Amino acid sequence: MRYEAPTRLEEAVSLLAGQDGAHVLAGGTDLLVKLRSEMIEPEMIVDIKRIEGMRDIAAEDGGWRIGAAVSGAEMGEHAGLVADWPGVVEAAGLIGSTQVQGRATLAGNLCNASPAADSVPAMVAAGATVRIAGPNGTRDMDVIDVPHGPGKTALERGEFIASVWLPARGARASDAYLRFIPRTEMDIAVVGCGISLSLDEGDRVTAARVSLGAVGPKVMLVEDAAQAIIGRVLDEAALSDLAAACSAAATPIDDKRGTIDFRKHVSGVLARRAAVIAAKRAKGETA
Amino acid sequence: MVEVLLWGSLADQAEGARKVEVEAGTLRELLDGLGEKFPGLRPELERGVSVSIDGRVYNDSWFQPIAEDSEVVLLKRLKGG
Amino acid sequence: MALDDTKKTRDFKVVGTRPDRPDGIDKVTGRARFGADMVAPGMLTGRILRSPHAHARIVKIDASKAEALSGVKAVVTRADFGEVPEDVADVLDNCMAGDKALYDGHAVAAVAASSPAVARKALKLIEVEYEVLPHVTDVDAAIKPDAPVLHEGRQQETVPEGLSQNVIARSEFGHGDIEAGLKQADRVVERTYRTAATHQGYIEPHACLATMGADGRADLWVCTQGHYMVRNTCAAILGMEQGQLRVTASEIGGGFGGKTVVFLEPVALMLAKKAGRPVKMVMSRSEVLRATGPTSSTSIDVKIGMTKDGKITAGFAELRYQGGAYPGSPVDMGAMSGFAPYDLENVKTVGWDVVTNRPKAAAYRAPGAPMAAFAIESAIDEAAKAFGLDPLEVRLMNGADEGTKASYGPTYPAIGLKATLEAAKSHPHWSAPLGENQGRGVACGFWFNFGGDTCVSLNITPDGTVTVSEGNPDIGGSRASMTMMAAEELGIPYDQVRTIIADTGSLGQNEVTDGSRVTFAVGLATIEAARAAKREMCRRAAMIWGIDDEAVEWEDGAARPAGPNAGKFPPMTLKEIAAIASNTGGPIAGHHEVNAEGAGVSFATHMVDVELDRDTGSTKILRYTVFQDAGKAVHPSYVEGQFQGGAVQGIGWALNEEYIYGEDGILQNAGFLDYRIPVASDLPMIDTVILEIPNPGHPYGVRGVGETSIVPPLAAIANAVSEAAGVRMTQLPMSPPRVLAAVQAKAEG
Amino acid sequence: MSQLHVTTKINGDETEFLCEAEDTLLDVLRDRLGLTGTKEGCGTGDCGACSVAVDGRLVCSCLMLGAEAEGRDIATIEGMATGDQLHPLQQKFIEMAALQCGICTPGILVAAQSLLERNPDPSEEEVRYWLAGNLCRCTGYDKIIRAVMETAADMRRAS
Repeated sequence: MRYEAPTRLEEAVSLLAGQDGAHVLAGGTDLLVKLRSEMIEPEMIVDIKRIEGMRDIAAEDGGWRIGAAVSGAEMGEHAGLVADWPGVVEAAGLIGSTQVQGRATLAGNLCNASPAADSVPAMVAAGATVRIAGPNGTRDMDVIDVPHGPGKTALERGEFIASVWLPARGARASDAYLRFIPRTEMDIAVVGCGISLSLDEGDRVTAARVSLGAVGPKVMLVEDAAQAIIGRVLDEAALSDLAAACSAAATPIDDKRGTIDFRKHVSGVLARRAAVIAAKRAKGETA
Repeated sequence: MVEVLLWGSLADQAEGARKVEVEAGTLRELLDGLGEKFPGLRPELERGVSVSIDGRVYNDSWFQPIAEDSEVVLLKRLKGG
Repeated sequence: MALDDTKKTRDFKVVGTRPDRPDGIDKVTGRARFGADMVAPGMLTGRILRSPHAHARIVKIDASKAEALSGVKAVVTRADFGEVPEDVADVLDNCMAGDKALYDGHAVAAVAASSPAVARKALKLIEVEYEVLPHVTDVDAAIKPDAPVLHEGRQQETVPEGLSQNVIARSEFGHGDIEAGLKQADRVVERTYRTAATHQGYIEPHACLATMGADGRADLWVCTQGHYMVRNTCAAILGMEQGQLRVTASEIGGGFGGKTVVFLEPVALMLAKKAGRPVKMVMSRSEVLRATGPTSSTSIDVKIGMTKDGKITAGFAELRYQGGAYPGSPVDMGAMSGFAPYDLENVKTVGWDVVTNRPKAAAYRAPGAPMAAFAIESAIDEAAKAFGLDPLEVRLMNGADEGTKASYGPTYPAIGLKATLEAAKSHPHWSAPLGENQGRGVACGFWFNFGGDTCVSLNITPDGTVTVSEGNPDIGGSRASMTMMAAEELGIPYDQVRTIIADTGSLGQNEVTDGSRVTFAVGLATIEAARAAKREMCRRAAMIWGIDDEAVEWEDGAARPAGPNAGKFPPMTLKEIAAIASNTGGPIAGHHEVNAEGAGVSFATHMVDVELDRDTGSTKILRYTVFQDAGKAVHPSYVEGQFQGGAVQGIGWALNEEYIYGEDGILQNAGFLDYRIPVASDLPMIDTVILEIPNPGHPYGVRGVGETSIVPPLAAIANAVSEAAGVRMTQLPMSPPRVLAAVQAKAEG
Repeated sequence: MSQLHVTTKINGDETEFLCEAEDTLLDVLRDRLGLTGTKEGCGTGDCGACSVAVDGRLVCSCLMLGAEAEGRDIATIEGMATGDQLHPLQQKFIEMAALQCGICTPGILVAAQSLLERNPDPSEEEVRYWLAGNLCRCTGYDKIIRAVMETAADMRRAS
């Protein structure tokens, strides 16, 4: 196995394109586990952390561009990002331990293509896009289109995610992400739910995106759930409709982490709770 | 004679008696005596037992004295963690 | 000479204080050497190939390709081991499979290679032909007559006909007449309880470093709870003389019973023998979970009869424990201990030892007892609450005391159960208010505690400091306790004594660090060794003073003339006597070798508050208090630590930990990600109350404390969750999906 | 196999080593540099026994390649004390019996130090969540949490 740490984007692309079994190393918190358990046996590891811009968080078009090697801990320390997208930051902050936070990245979490990835429902709810570098230059893609199923992504040979872009956050708008795990830390999500919403002056929901993780082969955007609350004040009836829409949309499996019934029910529970938090934040209340 | 209390299922191997009597002044004599008098007990004795004598548990001390009026209870061999 | 042998009224100077532990600096600086931290010149890496099947006949193993790989120095399979004595036959089979692989992860071959990478590659080149057989991992399924059979001909004479060969043994304990007792009851609670298998979860994986010369002499460095056990077992398996194998215990990174048996060690020695080079083996975490000892999963029927004023008229339990692939589950310990806290006229337990296609169960902290206590203490709680009775009062009313005939036979001497219950009743925790969706549970627990073979050698150095050599790995601060007891007995400061763990060449046989025996038994031997040294020092002083030995007594670290005719000599301190030891006959030492009998049983009561999230079934532990009898707490901080650690392992067992097998018999959660032991943020502080009811069998009154603390938590938490949920939880772990389903089922009526 | 040459700083000392591309930083520390104070409990980032600080950031050394250490500044348990002067956390852990077997202790100390550098006055909840990635099976965490809190209080008083 070779280890390469290019300093230029093009160099990384050509290394990745030129070698079968080349894997990208950003935070490494998934890659090294797979490497060690011999789930993968790469010919080459391309460490992208030394490429310019990969560790930067920069304002762009009213939103934020986050380099592919920015760790969850670094995101949590960025006041502007936290103010605009607290849900995305807290989702990234839920990945693993403090130690894992020092390394794990949004891009890595996304490319691992686990349906239970914590940051992905939050990014999907946020309407985030990624910028993909590859042999044919760069292209942008919606986050939700990146995973194709457990362990599979839309990336072509030679391509890697260079950055994630979170759009501009309007007034009276915010987001939240909640997950359910058996312990208080250190577990993979049994259910995850991200909600991003905007409110008018009368606290009526004007726009919403609701996403679920760990209840299907990939993270899903639940249109019905958004429709259930758009145009409404988040009262008990609206929240019940939101919860029902999420429970109905969930298509989970029984496995060692949870049952179908449990996951469907908890999808609704988390949606309801996350919506309340996001709304409070949108109103400028602390939550 | 020393009176020995057997655990429930062990009685099945000792002609159904929960309390048996053997001539013994020490733990070794007790175990030997039990095996001789009740051959059905031998497999369990060979697998190893613990013996409570007046509330204290003994595993191996052959020459631990046993008085005529001692309370003697056969126990499954204790295993700890 | 007169030795102070008082127990209850003794005024301790060192015992009962909280000095810094002697290995503290090594352990906070990273200097302490654990199992995987040792190296040897020319060392090879050993690795094990494991069965991917739950049950399979091993038709053929072809290691020729592996042996041909550059860097491979030895390959070992079962064929390398000869016939072994019957008492280690299962041990060897568990370390290296014979005709059959009996569980997912069972070792089938091993290699020693020049690097980890080569070893990994070599394992892939070993070709094993398996004939896959039907498997069974569930205890109730394994009992059925048509279940796949693991072993033929292992069933004991105690098992009635008509059951599967997987049922190895049946035992029955108790006294009185259950049916008559049940007739006297105003209410009978009858339920079946189930617990999942849990792992000891020590953070340090098994590791060892073996060296064997062409002359047959061997050395082994190993993390274990008992290096003498490792020596004896490995010597038997390899056909060596015990004296030719020297085993040194590393620092041990947790054991909890799981390091009381061998897994890698005989294989490492065989690899070292074949390769002619030192071989180091370290398990991965997944190997630890797949192939080392978890405890039993269980299925337990309980019947409790109670009168309306709370008197238990009958207690019955039938316990089925699967112990993995070989006979020897801890069911007897469960059957003997479950009702031990109570004074019952009619009590009976029946235990069934069952084998399944899982790793062989190893001891886990009070082996067998927590599951039985979970079932029985849950049923008692349910009966008490059905009558609206206070669960502590019911336990006090029925509680065992001095003179009670225990459910397992003997009559108790002085015991501490009621002291723990009284302490619980008067503690502010018991009367603190509870909020919505909160519940409080209590439960009692019992453990036997052991003694066993023990050696201590205590040496006086020329400058008058003291070294203590003992043969039990220090798993949680026992060197501090031994140092304290030696200092106490000699009347010298704590920092004048240093305790080390000797290798197997330096002391006689020592029983494993298990059964909560060390502070009791090694402490006893340490005290006796110190007394022997004192006798000798008194004799030396008598020589110098020209008086009779009997006219000298030891007090406050010095020999003093005593009695009317002894004369007036100034006391001679230990240092003064030590300085002239060469002039008075030579070096001074004391030693004591004993099969320590007389361990005192111990009891605990635990109290826990939980809060339930009714929408997700998630349980939060809000408050936890442990009340336990320690006999005498030698180093109270480490006694508290044992209480707290046991309680938290119990919390894990109650709420989240479980071995999950798929339909294919493969372990689904062989890692710390999905084998979920409690993390710091799951827990509150764990309050402790130490009771001291002296054990008459120990000079200072010490009882073992390590194991009892894991016995009550499962039931205490189940009782609390059941109260909060409004529905009785009978299956562990009480994971969120299980609790949510119970709450929803109750709501739907 | 050609080995990689890496230059880094470990506990303040310039250090060079050769490693295989697949070697983790943990492998390098333990097997190539003899720094066995950093422990391996799982190899998957789930137990925290291998915690070290890289450029001041707490990480699991089992989840980082040795090759990534090029040009970085790495702090391990072996560098925590200054000469024979223990770090206040180390001292407090001994005094308060915050360890039993001691296998998790180096990782917990490194993690706790990283917390106190960022937050000199953490709440109990903050300490518990910060240390959630450091498994301890012996203590039930009680004495560990107390020791970290008390050290923080002592250090605030001293500064």
